[in-house]
Amino acid sequence: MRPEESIQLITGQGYWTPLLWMAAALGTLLLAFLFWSRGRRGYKRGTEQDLPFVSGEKVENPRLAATHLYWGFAEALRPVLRRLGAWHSGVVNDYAAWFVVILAVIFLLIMV
Amino acid sequence: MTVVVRTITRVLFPIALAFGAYVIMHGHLTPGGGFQGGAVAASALAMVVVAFGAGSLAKRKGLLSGLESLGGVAFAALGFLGLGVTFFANVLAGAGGLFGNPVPYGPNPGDLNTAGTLPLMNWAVGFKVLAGLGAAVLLFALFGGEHDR
Amino acid sequence: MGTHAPILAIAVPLLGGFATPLVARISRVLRDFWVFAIALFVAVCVGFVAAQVFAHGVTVYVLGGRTPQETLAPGAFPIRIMLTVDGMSAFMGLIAGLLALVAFPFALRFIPEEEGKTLSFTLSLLLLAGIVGLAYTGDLFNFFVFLEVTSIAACGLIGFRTWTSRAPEAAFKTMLLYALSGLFFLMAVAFLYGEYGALNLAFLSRQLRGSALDRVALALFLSGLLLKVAAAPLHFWAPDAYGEAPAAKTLLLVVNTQVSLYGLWRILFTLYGGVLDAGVGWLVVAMGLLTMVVAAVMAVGQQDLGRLVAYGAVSQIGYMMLGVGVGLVTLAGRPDYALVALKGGVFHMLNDALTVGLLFLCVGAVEWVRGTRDLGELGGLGHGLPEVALFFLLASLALAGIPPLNGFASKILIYHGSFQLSPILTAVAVLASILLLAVFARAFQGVFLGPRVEVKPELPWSFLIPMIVSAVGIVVLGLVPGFFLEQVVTPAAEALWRGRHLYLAAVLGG
Amino acid sequence: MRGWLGVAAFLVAAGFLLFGAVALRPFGEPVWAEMDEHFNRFSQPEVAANNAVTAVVFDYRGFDTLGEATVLFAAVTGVALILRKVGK
Amino acid sequence: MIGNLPFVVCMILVALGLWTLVAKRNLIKLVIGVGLIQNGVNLFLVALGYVRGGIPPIYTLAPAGAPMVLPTPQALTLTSIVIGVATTALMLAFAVVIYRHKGTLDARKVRELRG
Repeated sequence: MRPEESIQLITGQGYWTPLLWMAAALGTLLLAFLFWSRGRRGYKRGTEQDLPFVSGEKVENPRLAATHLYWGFAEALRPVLRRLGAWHSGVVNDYAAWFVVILAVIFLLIMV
Repeated sequence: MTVVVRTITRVLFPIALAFGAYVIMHGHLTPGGGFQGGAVAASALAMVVVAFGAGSLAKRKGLLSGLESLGGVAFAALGFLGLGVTFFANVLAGAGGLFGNPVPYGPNPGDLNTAGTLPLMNWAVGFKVLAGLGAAVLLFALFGGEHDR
Repeated sequence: MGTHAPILAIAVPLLGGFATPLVARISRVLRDFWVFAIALFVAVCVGFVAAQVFAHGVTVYVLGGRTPQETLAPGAFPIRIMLTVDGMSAFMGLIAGLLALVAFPFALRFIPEEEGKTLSFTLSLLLLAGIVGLAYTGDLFNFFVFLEVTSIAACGLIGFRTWTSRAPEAAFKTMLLYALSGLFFLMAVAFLYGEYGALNLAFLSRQLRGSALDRVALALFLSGLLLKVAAAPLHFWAPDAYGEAPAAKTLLLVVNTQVSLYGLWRILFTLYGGVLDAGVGWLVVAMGLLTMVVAAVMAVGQQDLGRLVAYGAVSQIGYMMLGVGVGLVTLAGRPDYALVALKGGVFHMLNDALTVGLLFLCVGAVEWVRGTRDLGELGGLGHGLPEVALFFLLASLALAGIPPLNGFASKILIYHGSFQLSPILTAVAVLASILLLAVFARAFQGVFLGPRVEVKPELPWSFLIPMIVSAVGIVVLGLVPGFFLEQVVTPAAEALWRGRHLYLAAVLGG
Repeated sequence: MRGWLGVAAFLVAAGFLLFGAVALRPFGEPVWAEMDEHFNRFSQPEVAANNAVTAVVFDYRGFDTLGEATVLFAAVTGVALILRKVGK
Repeated sequence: MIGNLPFVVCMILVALGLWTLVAKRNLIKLVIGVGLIQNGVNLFLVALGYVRGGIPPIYTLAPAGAPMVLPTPQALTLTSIVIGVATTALMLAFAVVIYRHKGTLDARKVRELRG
């Protein structure tokens, strides 16, 4: 096989070359660095500037647990999550019942 | 347990072991084999656990697990024995010597000294099953109860 | 060695598993060396077999036969158990050997001595032997036996943390469902035996005519194996099992699931390849989509790091099912794009093994350091464990299919292949990937970012080396995907796609 | 509602299982299987064993038996692992 | 139908086991349900090998001329019986530990892992 074939991935509808993508990504990063380097210089690490802004007052140990992250995201998915959580009920009988249902579905699909 | 159970157990224990050994030994001639004989012999251990309590065998737990490992190793090693030809090839059958007698074709009274590696495998599996089931029963009796919640 | 390599890869870990308690009585250091040496030996054997198979085609090993490779004369009847290793089996064996090399060194320090290290290593070796045997066997009842070996060894490992109240519960549920799957598989084998009086997979495959009993057996096969591979809505045991088992052993559970998936492909492509209709393919595709979406959504609401990663691992199964299911749907016409999707699905098995393996290793390291996996308590570990943070980020990006990592390389094949069947499939798959990216970004930020948290114990090298190996694998597979696709994946995919007659000919001759 | 759906699914599955049992060839007249013929006829010349079942278990299908012994060993190891005493 | 009544009985056993798994709430009864399915499958296997008027496939002092039943299903049944024993033992051990931790065997209360 030719060396470039060992890199790129022919998918029938086109091809994918990671090295090309890496070059593009590096260019983008360079651009981003340029924009970033033109930002404000007033930022001091270690001062209270890098404390999170929690409605104006100081909090000790400003740690954000993962359970609090993406609150809105989880909130938007709440109905779906409640429905799916009802599936994962934790009762073994329900899991066996799911198995029986799938067995019946497969039988109907294959035999009929 | 009551004295009746203990006495019957004392009487039946050697009989069960002997019958298990018989079933294992004649596995290639009569119905039975390693698994059945091992189960029969393990029932003797279960009887002892029931009659005299698990504490009477608690010391033997390490022995049982070691015996089980040995049985498994011996069985697998007998499989490796045929590796000169293929794995699990019965190299001893009909080769004379140990368990190497040929058998006449058709119904016959049966000769213990036949069937190559089969009797050896029967013994290995028999000890393995005896030790394994005995260890399982013993473990349930020792740790499976309420008392060590 | 050469001709006996397939059986050695199965029998040596069995013997090692039997002997491990005896070796441990001699010396614990000797036991560690013993276990690691056996894992290394298995890896060497599967590599050897894979090289042999990729070079010379299907390899047959007759157990107890006069010669190892005796293919029957045409019309003859297979009497003994045969191991039949084609490209797909060899590929599966490679994955098992690779993850064994990753998992066993990690477990050396991860499992404390006073918690029954010897027993856990015994079960791990038996599980490894069962996995390799499942991949190599060519006999249906032998397949069932190894299915049960993997089930029981895996459940013993799931219930390892018996002092917690969660692990025995997860193990009980998993064991119940595993027993169900094995029993239905056995019932299907019994139906086929009652109809044809044979147990050899290739022979039965030549006998099958698509009669009513064949289809009953197919339904039983499907139900049992779909339960074992954790396809939604039969996946409920998987998060419990992955989440509660010790992280070092979860890798073997992942390979166990994948080898069950391989068994499903073997049954569908090889055994029923001649009489299969597209409905089964659509069933596999639908359940694959359901699996990836349901698992990805469920991962959003998780509070436990291990359980979150477990849901991510379950969702990856859906991608494999989608990729190979596209091939199943179009098995009659065999268009080229379906082969692309099939390659993607098969390639994703390898990538998923590496990626999910690395994720669970990171979970294990975090748990080893902090003693908890609760996302509410973790945080700020990035300062103390920068390498673990890097590996976790790498693996989660690869899991979500971000270029240029390996997950993208296989997912783009699946996307392009499935797009031509129906764009909806691709849309759902991409949506699930985006969900996964969000979930793992949340997990990474919550666990590794934030104010510094002091970590006391230093990570031992036995943790870092397997992580480094997996990470290098992820990056390399992502940067030169074409090479591995050509060398390793294509033979496996072709063995499923057009290799059925080769499989039959290798066993039955003619 | 869901309960009735479950009952219906159970009835469908059981019905197809019974259908499979009925559609099988009649009891007592198994398919003429060359494998079993071979076992019955050659267990004496090849394995030198009178008991064909033992010959099948330990010679022709010995690998299954090894896996079976492995299952038993794994189960006992698992029981010892589950019921063990841990310092925690 | 009446010709292979034994197969039907085996399948009824399997169905009963499935119903036990779905309907019963006690973990020990669930283990019993799995045992029912195991026994149904084992009986099915061993019934597949029966030849009408056959004798066991053992040549020791065998009556001459009688047909022998098929040996393979008996070997398979032996294997699957031992596997069933192993499965049952492991599940009972899990049930013991679950009871030790939670003080109950009700499947509706053993649901710490959900969602």
